[in-house]
Amino acid sequence: MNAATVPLLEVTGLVKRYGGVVAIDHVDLQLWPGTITGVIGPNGAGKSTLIGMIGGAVTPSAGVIRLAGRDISRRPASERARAGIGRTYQIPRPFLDMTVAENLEVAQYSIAPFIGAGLAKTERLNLLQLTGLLDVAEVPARALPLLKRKRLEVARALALKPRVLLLDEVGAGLIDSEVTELIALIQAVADPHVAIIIVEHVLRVVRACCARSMVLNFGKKLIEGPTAEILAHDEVASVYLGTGGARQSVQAAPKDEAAAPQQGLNLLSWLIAPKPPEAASRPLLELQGICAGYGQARVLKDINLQVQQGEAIAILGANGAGKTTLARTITGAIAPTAGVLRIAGDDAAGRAAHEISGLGIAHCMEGRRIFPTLSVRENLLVAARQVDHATAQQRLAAVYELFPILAERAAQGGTSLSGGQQQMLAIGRALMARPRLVIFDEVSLGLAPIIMDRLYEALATLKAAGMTLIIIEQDVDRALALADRVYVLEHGTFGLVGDPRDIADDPRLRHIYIGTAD
Amino acid sequence: MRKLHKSLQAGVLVAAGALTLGQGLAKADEIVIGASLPLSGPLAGFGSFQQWGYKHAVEEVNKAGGIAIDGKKEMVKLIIRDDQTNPNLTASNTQTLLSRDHVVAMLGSCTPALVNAGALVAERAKKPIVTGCDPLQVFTSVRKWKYAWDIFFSVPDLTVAPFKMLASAGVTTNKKLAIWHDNGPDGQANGKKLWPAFAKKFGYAVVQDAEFPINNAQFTSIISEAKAKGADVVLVDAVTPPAVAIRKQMASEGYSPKVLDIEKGAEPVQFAQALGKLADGVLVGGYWDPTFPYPGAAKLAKDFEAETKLTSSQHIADSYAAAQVLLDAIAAAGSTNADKINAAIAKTNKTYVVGPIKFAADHTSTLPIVSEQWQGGKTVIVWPKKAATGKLLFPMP
Amino acid sequence: MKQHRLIGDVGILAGGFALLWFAPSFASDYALQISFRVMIYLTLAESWNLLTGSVGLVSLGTASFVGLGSYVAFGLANHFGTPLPVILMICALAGALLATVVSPALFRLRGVYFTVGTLALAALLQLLMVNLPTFGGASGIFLKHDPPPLPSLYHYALSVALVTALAMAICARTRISVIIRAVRDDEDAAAQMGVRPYRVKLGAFALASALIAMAGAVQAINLGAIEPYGTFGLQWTIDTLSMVIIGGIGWRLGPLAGVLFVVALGEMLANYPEAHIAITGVILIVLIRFAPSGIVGLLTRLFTRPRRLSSP
Amino acid sequence: MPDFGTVASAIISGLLLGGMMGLIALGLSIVLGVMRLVNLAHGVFLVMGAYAGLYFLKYTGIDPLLALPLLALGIAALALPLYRYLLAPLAHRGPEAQLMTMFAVAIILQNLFVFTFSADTRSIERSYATLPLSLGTVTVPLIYVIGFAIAVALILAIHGLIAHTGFGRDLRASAADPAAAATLGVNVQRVQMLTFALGTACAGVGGILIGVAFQFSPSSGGAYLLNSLAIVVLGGLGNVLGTLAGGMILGLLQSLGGLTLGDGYRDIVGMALFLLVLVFRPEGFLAARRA
Repeated sequence: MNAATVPLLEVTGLVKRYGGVVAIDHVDLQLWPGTITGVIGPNGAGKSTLIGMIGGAVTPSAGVIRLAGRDISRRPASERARAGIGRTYQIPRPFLDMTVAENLEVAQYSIAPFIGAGLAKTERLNLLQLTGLLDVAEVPARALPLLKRKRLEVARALALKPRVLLLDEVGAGLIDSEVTELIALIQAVADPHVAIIIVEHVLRVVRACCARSMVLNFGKKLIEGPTAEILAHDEVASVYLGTGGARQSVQAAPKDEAAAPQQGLNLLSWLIAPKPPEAASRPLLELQGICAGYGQARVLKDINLQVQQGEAIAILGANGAGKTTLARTITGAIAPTAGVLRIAGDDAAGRAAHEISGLGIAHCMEGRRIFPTLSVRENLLVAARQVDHATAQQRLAAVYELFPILAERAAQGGTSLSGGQQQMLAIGRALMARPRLVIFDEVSLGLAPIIMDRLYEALATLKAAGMTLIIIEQDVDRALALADRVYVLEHGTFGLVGDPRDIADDPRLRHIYIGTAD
Repeated sequence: MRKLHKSLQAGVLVAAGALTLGQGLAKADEIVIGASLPLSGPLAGFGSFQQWGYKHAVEEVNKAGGIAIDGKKEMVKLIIRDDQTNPNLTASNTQTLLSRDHVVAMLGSCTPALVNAGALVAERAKKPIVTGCDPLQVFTSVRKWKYAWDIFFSVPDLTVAPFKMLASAGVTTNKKLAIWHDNGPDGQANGKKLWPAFAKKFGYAVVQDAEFPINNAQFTSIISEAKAKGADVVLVDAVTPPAVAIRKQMASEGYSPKVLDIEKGAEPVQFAQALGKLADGVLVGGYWDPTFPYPGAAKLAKDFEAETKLTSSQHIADSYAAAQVLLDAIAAAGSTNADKINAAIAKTNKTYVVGPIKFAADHTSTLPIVSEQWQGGKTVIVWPKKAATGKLLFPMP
Repeated sequence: MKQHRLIGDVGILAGGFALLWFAPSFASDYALQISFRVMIYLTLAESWNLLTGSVGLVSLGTASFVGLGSYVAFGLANHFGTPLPVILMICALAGALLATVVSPALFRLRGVYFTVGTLALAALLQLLMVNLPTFGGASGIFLKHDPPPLPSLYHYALSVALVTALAMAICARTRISVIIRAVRDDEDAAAQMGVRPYRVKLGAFALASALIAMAGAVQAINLGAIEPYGTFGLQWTIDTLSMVIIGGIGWRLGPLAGVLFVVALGEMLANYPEAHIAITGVILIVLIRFAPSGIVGLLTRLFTRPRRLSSP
Repeated sequence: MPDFGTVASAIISGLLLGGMMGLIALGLSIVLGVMRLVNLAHGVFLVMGAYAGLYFLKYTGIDPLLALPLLALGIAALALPLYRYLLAPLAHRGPEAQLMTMFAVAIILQNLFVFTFSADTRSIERSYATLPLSLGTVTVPLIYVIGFAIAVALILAIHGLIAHTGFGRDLRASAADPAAAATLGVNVQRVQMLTFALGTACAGVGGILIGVAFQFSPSSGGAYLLNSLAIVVLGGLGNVLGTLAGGMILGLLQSLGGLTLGDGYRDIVGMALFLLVLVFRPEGFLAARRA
């Protein structure tokens, strides 16, 4: 096999389907030694799935992956690693109870069990030096902060002496100075014999490191070419900041919900809790100095938030900024480690999820979380708690009115629906509790624009009917169009708060998302 | 590293603590004998009777002032351990009794698997063990014993009893015989070899010979086959749980042979308690009954029933007798020396509650067999005629 | 660094072994018997700890391999008069072989299904042994010749325990340890590092099974008689896992502490047979709930100053 | 070659007995499905049910099959504190801690039974339990038919409960995604507790049926636990009617195995089948094809 004529890595017609959802749709890719290729695209575009399929963690539904001409599409991950494919995880997965050095040893000893201890140590020290981990070599990985964990991911992948290096979102969640360090690291590990793929949200990394890039959207390759050209492309910008159309509507159609009356939706009151008499005096939801996280990792720091009855709040932020953790803290899935959480004046910190649900907070979860063993109708009814049959039926009718397709599919299994229909079901399900406040977490993730339109129409209708909403979104434009107030999370704190029109024009927003400011 | 060091210390501490505990507790002027018995597990039913028999014999000796050792009277201490019907535990219990509690001799467990496991340990340690509850041919097949002694029935005696009983009762059957037996040692000996041989001799046709595992619970296939073949006589070798299952399932499958003899399993009173009326008419071979004309037989049963409020069983007798044989031998030896005791056991020649006991060269002493039948919740001896306490219920109700 | 630690471990083991080797010349029979039991249980517990604590495979199949070792040993001794050291080696091979044969089935099962699968394997083997007359059926088999005397048996048990301890030292002190821990911590991430999780799990399973089979063989020779209910009995499984959980699962000294504790407890409660098992059960429940890292974990926590965060 | 009557009787008995086994296995299945717990004490709960039936009959003189709902409630009530004080505190610790705890509960209870009731073999004595039901040459025990009818009625009732009630929805939601269910207001702990109680009640009722039809002792539970595991795997986890079918298939195969190889091979057939299913179709042969 001639190295000059055969690409180091060649991907042809790669497809991945999850049930009814197509995550990767006929993607082709060729990598040559010494190149660094960027793969960008919004959340849910299929980037991590692509990395997973190349690395061997995800089995392709169709298509071929060749490494130096050899078909590796069906080889297990361990064999691919041995053949020279190193990958990092988007969320670092170091072996937590091992030291940094031991983490590297895993890779070293698995590919070369009988390597001399001295040689291994020299190689290890070189890698640690290169990745800036020398000072923490004997520290357990559990004790590392995020940046160092990301560096460890890279170091571990390099310990395999890879020919192809897959870097999955190594920049996500890092602050600017850290991103600069990261860029330096990637440039340092670049090698004329190695092909690198960088999947990245932080476009600054891509701009600095990758000569060529491709854009994924809805699992399809949207465009491929020199990075500078691609990033200048209007279509790419719209893919990132939102889905077109809506952005104009922020300016063109200011906050005049009454102007868009929803005809025929007369059952909505069955889904929206009536205003309590003392509503004016107390905020519906109040967070003071909330901190939360998982184990040692502190994700949220000193969050303050007040939501009044009838408001629509948007919470924006890049990947890993803590948006979903915030939602999970409010709904009781995780307990805050500090701070005050009040729901309509009642202390709710540390209460169980089902109790918070009982207080009138509904959560339309990221990833939809439809119960596969329940029919569409049953999925909805689960959330109608402690009400008589007639009331439940009325609420069902109201949801069906909002999303008629759900009525048609009422008897089908919940996960047999398409992605968009599942999202409608998830929204409808959250409403079935007749909540006082609903948190919509990434409802537009990975959906086609037409479906997003439909979903946001529904949200607008709810808002018009007096529902209190918190919208967690990565699609900035749509969220801005709907919100009364916008909070932008950055590294677990609110970096930017204000009126949507101001935020929309604030260059810092674009910076947080695309990183054009540098 | 520091952590490891600390936990190493901890480990040593635990070890030291563990080993200082559990040291021998025997007082100097006691004669300690031991027994490992199935007090839990499938054979617990037997174990509880044996325990009573052993304890009763020791209590009687102690009440009478103990046994003279080198001219000085000493009390006897009996240490009983539970082997949970697990031969591994019988062996380790016996080891511990010998080495930790320094017992001078052992009394046996019940059924071949457990008795043999304990006897092998005692044999190796050169300490005498007297046991019942292990059919003699099985006992002798293990090895040539030097320190183990078995007082029980002879397998061929037990096996031939139902045939002799039927012949002497003069009842008529179609002479079709079904044999069901478990795959334990005595089950196989009875079911595979002896019963078919005796059947031939007594003119029966063996229409079925089925084997099942010791703890089997389902007998539907076996029963329906025997029923289809129309056997009038059913001979079974099984322990109590399957014996109960067999009787119950025979009834529920509508199979009622004229004669049903269940060796081993139908013998303890639990069999009749679990079955109620269904037990009536079931035959079983026995080697003891309170009506036997031996010294203390009636009293033994009365003592048991007065003390425990339970119906007596023949297992109180062989265990009681085994313990008496051992205690008499210790007294005869006048010593706690194992070899002296062993020599005294060999010289045993006396009539005990189970009849005359005198050991043959292969260390066995045979108990005579009778045929018993459950009638109204009690066993009645129906054969041989001279020992009979009732009339044979025929055909089985 | 690592090599030094391994050498240190081997040194301690060699010293301990040498010391214990001469125990028969000064220890009582009782002490020897208890030590024999400790050595057998230690082998079982160390093996189970390797499987469950280090590799994360929760097995309820200990009895399968105890039984296998017992039967293979008796077969060899009775039919071929094989000397005991050779028997032990063949038993180890047989254990590893059975593990290898059943692993394609068991490793397809994740989590609780693996656990249940091993339980079913033990039940199946016991039932087969009970029913197949070739292997003595329920009556079992007797050893034709008298087993060696206690001091000699003790030396065999000690040797098997030493082999086990050496194997554990190698698993814990060499580069193998990082591979094993990687598989336990995150199988998928380990695979991305080129580790073949299947092989690692199979290796651990085969090693543990080989050691258990050897222990089973020595125990069977000690008994002189085997039958399926005892040798393939669930009691082996219960004892082993209780010991490791009580001692501290995943800790290097956990098995030792657990074995000593349970054996000592057994000796103390020997005269209260009714309560013995129930008390073990209660101890298990309490430890699982309040001290999931067992005696060793508990003592370590007590002896090390709380919250003394020694910076690296 | 056995005659037609023998074969037919064996087949029908096997199916009927399998139905009863299905009820016992169902209890194990729902607990496994909702709590991810292989309840190793399931067999002991069965024995507990049998003793409950035995002593109920002894002290009240009322047939335990007539008082089945009452006894089932009583046994279920015993499960509540077990869940509350032993299992719930371990909920966040992964399945192993709960598995081991129930293992310990099993050995404690078994010991307790030996201590309280002795290790004797018992049977709940009922005259109808020993009556045959004959049709031509085919004979099956009447109690098999009664037990089968009760088991099937209960399985159908549980199917109805799970498929058509609010509690059933909560149960299925909690089994599929406990975190999502909690966020929607389902009290997952309560659902788990009630499921555990229901599972225990299934074992208990099964135990009463076993006690009447057969015999039991403190150590009888193990065999039923293993058979139930085989049925759960055969029928597919969380599939109520599949469990009934799995039970009947196992009963049939065991009966045929007993007929051709000897009764001793019944349980071997069960275990071998269990391992084979685990190997080739870990999700179960009758796994529901849910739309």
